[in-house]
Amino acid sequence: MDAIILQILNGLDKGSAYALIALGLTLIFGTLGVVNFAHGALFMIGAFVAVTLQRIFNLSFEQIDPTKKDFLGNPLKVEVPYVEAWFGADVGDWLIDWSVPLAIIFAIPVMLLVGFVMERGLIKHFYKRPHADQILVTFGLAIVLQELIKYFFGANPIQTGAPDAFSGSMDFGVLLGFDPNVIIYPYWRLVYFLFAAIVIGAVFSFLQFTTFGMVVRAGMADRETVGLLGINIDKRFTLMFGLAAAVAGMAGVMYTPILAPNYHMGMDFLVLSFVVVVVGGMGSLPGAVAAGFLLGVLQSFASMNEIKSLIPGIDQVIIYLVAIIILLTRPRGLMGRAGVMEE
Amino acid sequence: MKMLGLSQRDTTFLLIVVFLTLVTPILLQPFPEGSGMATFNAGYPDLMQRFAIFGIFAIGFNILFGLTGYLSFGHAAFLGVGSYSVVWMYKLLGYNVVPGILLAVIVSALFALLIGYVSLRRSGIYFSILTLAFAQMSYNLAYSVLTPLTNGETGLQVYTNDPQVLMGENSPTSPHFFGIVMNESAKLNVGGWEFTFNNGYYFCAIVAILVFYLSLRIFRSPFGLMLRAIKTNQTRLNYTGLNSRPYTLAAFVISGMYAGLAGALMASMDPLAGAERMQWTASGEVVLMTILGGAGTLMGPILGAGFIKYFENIFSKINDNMLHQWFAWMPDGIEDFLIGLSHFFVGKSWHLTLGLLFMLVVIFLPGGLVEGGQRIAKAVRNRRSKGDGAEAQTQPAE
Amino acid sequence: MSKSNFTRRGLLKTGAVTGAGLAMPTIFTSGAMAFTNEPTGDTVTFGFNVPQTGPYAEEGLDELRAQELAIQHINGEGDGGMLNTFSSKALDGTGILGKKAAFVTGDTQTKSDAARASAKSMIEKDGVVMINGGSSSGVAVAVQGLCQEAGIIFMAGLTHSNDTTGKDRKANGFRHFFNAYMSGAALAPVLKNAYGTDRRAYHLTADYTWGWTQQESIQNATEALGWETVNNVMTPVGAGDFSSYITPVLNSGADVLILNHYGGDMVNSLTQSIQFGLRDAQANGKNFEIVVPLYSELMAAGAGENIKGVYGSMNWNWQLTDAGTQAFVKSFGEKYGRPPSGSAHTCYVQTLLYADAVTRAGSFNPCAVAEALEGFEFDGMGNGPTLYRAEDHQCFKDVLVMKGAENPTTEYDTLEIVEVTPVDQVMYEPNHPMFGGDEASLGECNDGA
Amino acid sequence: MGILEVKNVGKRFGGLQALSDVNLSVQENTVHAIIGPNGAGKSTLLNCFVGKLIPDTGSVMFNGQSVLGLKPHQINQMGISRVFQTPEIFGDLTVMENVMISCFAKRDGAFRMHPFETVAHERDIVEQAEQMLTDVNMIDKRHMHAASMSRGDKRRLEMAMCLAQEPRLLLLDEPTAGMARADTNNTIDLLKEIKEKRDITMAIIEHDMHVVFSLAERITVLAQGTPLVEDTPENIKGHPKVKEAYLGEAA
Repeated sequence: MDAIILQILNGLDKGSAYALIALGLTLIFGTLGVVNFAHGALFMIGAFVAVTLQRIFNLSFEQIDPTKKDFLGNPLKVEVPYVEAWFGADVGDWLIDWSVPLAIIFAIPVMLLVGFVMERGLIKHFYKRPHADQILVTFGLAIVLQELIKYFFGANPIQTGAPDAFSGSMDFGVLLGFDPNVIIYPYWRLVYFLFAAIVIGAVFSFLQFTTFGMVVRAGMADRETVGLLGINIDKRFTLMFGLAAAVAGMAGVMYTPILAPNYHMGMDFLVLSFVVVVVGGMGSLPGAVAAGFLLGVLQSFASMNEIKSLIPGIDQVIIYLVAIIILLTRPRGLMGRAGVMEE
Repeated sequence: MKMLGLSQRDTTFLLIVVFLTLVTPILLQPFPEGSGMATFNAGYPDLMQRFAIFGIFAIGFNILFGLTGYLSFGHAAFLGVGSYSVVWMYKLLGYNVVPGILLAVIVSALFALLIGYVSLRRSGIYFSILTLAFAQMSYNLAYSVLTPLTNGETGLQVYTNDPQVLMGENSPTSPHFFGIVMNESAKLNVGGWEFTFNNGYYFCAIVAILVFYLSLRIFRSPFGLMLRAIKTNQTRLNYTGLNSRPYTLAAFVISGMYAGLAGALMASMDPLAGAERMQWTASGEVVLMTILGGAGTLMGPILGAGFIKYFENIFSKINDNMLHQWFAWMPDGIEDFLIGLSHFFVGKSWHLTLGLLFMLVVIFLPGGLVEGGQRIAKAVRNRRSKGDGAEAQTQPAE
Repeated sequence: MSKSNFTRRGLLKTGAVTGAGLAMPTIFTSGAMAFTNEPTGDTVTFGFNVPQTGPYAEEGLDELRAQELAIQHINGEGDGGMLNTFSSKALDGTGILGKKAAFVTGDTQTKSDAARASAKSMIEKDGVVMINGGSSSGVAVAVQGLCQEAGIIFMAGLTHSNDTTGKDRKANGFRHFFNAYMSGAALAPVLKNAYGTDRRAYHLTADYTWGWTQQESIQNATEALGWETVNNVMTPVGAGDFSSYITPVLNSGADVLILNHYGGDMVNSLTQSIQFGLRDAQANGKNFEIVVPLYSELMAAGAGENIKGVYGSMNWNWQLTDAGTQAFVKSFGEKYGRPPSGSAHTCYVQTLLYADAVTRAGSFNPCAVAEALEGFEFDGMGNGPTLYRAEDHQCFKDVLVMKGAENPTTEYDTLEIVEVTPVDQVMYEPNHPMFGGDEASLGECNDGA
Repeated sequence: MGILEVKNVGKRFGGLQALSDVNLSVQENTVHAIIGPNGAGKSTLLNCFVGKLIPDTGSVMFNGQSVLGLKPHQINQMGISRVFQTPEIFGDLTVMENVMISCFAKRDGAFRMHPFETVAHERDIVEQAEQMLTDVNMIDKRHMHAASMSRGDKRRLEMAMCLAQEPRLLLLDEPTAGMARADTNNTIDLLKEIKEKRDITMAIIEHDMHVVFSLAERITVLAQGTPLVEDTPENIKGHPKVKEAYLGEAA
């Protein structure tokens, strides 16, 4: 029982990441009709906003510590972060410690800007082009973005930890009435799940309860008609792209303590997020979210030893197997609409 | 002049392709040995073989994607299956490539029939994801669980204790075609230039010409017409009494066989089959090749394949030493600046150049590289016709 | 009839000179040379084939730095590095057999296909006499096979799988790096001292050949101590999130977690294990412990402070105090401003060893070079007395057991040396069952003629 | 016995009874129009003939054979061709190729693997297609890209494609919808011409009374998913029920 609860928690956590990426991808699919192969790169850029902020807080000047030696035997230069020198050691340490959550604040404007620039500068010109062209241009962009990140940050994973307050784990089982030390779960993963729930909720409320959201939803259903009503749908779509980028970016920021960011993490998530979106059904936001959580949980269950010993290798293929089964039994995925990207 | 059931235009076209293929070892070696530009020569056997092999892969992919519009994201699976078949034949029978190639084409056809039959129940992106899922499953299993069959990460290879029942005393110990050993070459030195004429390349090139001719025939056939009709309007096709499913399935199987053949040739040139040949990045690569060159055109996919392979193999090898040599004649400051700038584009950053070129091509040449060629040809023709005062009437394609 | 034939650039260059003079086309066919890529000009070209893109790119770049340094030292530039401490004095800093050493580089992308393509282009286009480097066992085995067919020498870079000099050993291939068996053998006594003989281990293993040989080796070594193996779970390569493999560990009755992962996988699995509270946990009345059999600087940097107190093994580390290490670290550090990594050391040493073997053999013929390397014993290259065993071309030397440092002062000393396990403890028979048994054979040396 | 016999057909979509108890008989060599106000179920009914929808109840017999459960291409091969409300043509192909596809479908059936023949060498198909294009006055446009033509030409091409199959029954779904008056008249003329030249049965779904009364020999009036009356145009014009249900509404 405890094993199953643990795997459900794991699955929800994995699912949160899948759902957040798929959500943004579906917004772009659904509203703009663009196959965005650069979406994984947006997730990756988000993660590197966190890395950058951490680096900025860690920007240091050198002090020579005569008591220690460096690897060549010279007196060691000790780095002192500017933030510590400016705000005192306490505040400085706090800033460095909390750089990941703080990065969210920076990620939103940065990602909106990245999204706007991408949409205005590039994607806009591809609305009427075949999907194949969209794939080629966004894939090219994804490569360029990740190579730039590699150029400046290197290829190694960069450890970007959660604040100390969240870096431990809590005894989740006790809350559910289990014995202590049976269900231990890291705080940050619980935070991530809550964060994902809040972001998903916010995006849905935004689309549900604002006029802007209403227009966008109408645009997703029938772009031409909305255009005929004299509503400037283009401007809204630009904003929509920015929003999708921001969601992907925030997902990336918050994921850094779980997965040390590296320059190719976007590509690693790309294929998976496409599978999630399509299993959810093209053009369906609830579908994308549901598919994200479903695949996350199923993947976690497939990783259980009991199941792996029955079917070796099932954890490696479960996502694809489920995708095939769902697409064959439900022609348009879980909640897809007819006629979206079916040609 | 008409030949082999082709129109005059197509005959000329085919003859040009044959000619270019045969003189590739000379064309790709434009710079003399030892000159600073020799790095950009591509006329060495391995790369030429790759041009031909990926050309075949892309030609086959184009039959499915270019004609029917069905975008498969799983064609690398057939490439891998083809390679594994050939290496298994080496292990069991011997180094003659023929049994392996035949088996590869048959096995990949069966595999394509299975995957195609299931995946073609859906269209559009749903089809793409189904093919992707099948290929990724194949890859993940080949990498881990199916290791007894595939030798996993290391790649399937021939060991000295393999049965190789058809190996005679004097049989060659590397892949050969009835005694013609693939990795043997003849060299020609003219002035400062050297040209390598490699058996393996010519084997691949002849196969490539054959399958190019086949694809030309398919393009011009009623079958090809139906496939193009599927791309433009499947509803109308169904209401015209034609069943699109067997047509798309046939196209899928044919292109799967092309991929299997390409995989077989890879293992024929180099007796090793690795699992990553089946990974989604490999499937994506052929998609990129086809779109980059110009989907639905005859030459496009081949150009696209050559373009990507050239960058992968030539640009990745440029290192600081070479940059220093090239820019050595410049003032120091400018030299350092240029070398620093080059770091973005060559050596470890060759991906960036490729990505940028993808974007530039698709932005400025919506029809791919073929469109670039057409534009140049048109510009030349216009200028000439202006000079002559003759009318430049474009003939519609037959 | 010759068996195989690759481009002979060296000859062609001379051919080009005469050809240019006479403007006469010359046709060469197979068998025109004594062996593959016989260098006939005034330079000899090495091929450095390392990952420059993909997850191991940083490791590859560090290998490149070291190789470039080695070339300089061979050609008599710089301070000579380990040439000053090397026990063989055949190299005198004037190149190799009177030729200047040059090199070309390529990108393996950590994919067998790409690595072979890159290696082939070096052999066919650039006329290299040896290929050196790499950062994965799959790639090493693939390129080793290619060099065997082509008739040149291959010196593997970072490859830790038993197979490279086990069932996939080749007459033309040599490995300076240690292997999974050695890691297990070296770690076992240290683990015994630190954690006792009554332990229950849970393995998470990367699901590919290296992972399997690593797991098998460490399981054998720990079971010999009396440890029990509770479970061995295969994890997909590049899984990213290992949570669903980690959560069952705590309640499995195990008190040690062994992570048979490398690179990014290890960074993530270790970090996540610690997030799940494994290091702070108690099991069977003991402190729960984590072991990482194979360490590298890449992983140490990626895992950050999570490696504190975690045991692992390494081939070489810059913190060693012998003269060879100090000379190399000085030379490398002054040129690049950072200490070299373990894989950089391997590639550096291999380049020198190859050059030395050529000089001692008096020929670039791969078979002569191989003969000079086989059974070669030397010292002064950082690992103490070292043997290149003739039977399997595996190098035998002391192995380092490392631990994540509690108080690192710089980003480079996050690992500290716990023990230098003497070579005798990590020795094994060439026909050891983990290394292909009696069936494994080097085959015949191939010089391509 | 008509060539198309519809008996007791009913179709429900969720809570909406789109068709109920439809009986209809189209006689060979007549032009039969089905008219009715918006939402009367005309298109639903037509979709039941061509395999796009399967009715919940009743039967649809074509030439004595049931078409229910068959795929569109199978029904087409039985001899029913369909013209769409907005012309469905192969936009990326040339006009000639469009018509040739119909000729191939007629000659070779629903599927034939012929990858190594050459379209240009199929003499009989080329001749048939050229003849057809001559008949509809489009021979001079045969190399044009179909997508680049005017809407009227597209409609004409679609008709040519259907006629090239020599169908026994031609279904027309509002063939003049959205057309200007001049185009509508052209279409009427085209249809009349076809009717005179060939022995062909046509069933037209139409909104435009002008079209219906210029062409039809029999008219069925559909309202709320069920036929009100079936008669000759003259009688329909004066029929009180029709006036009430449809024409009255329009007037």
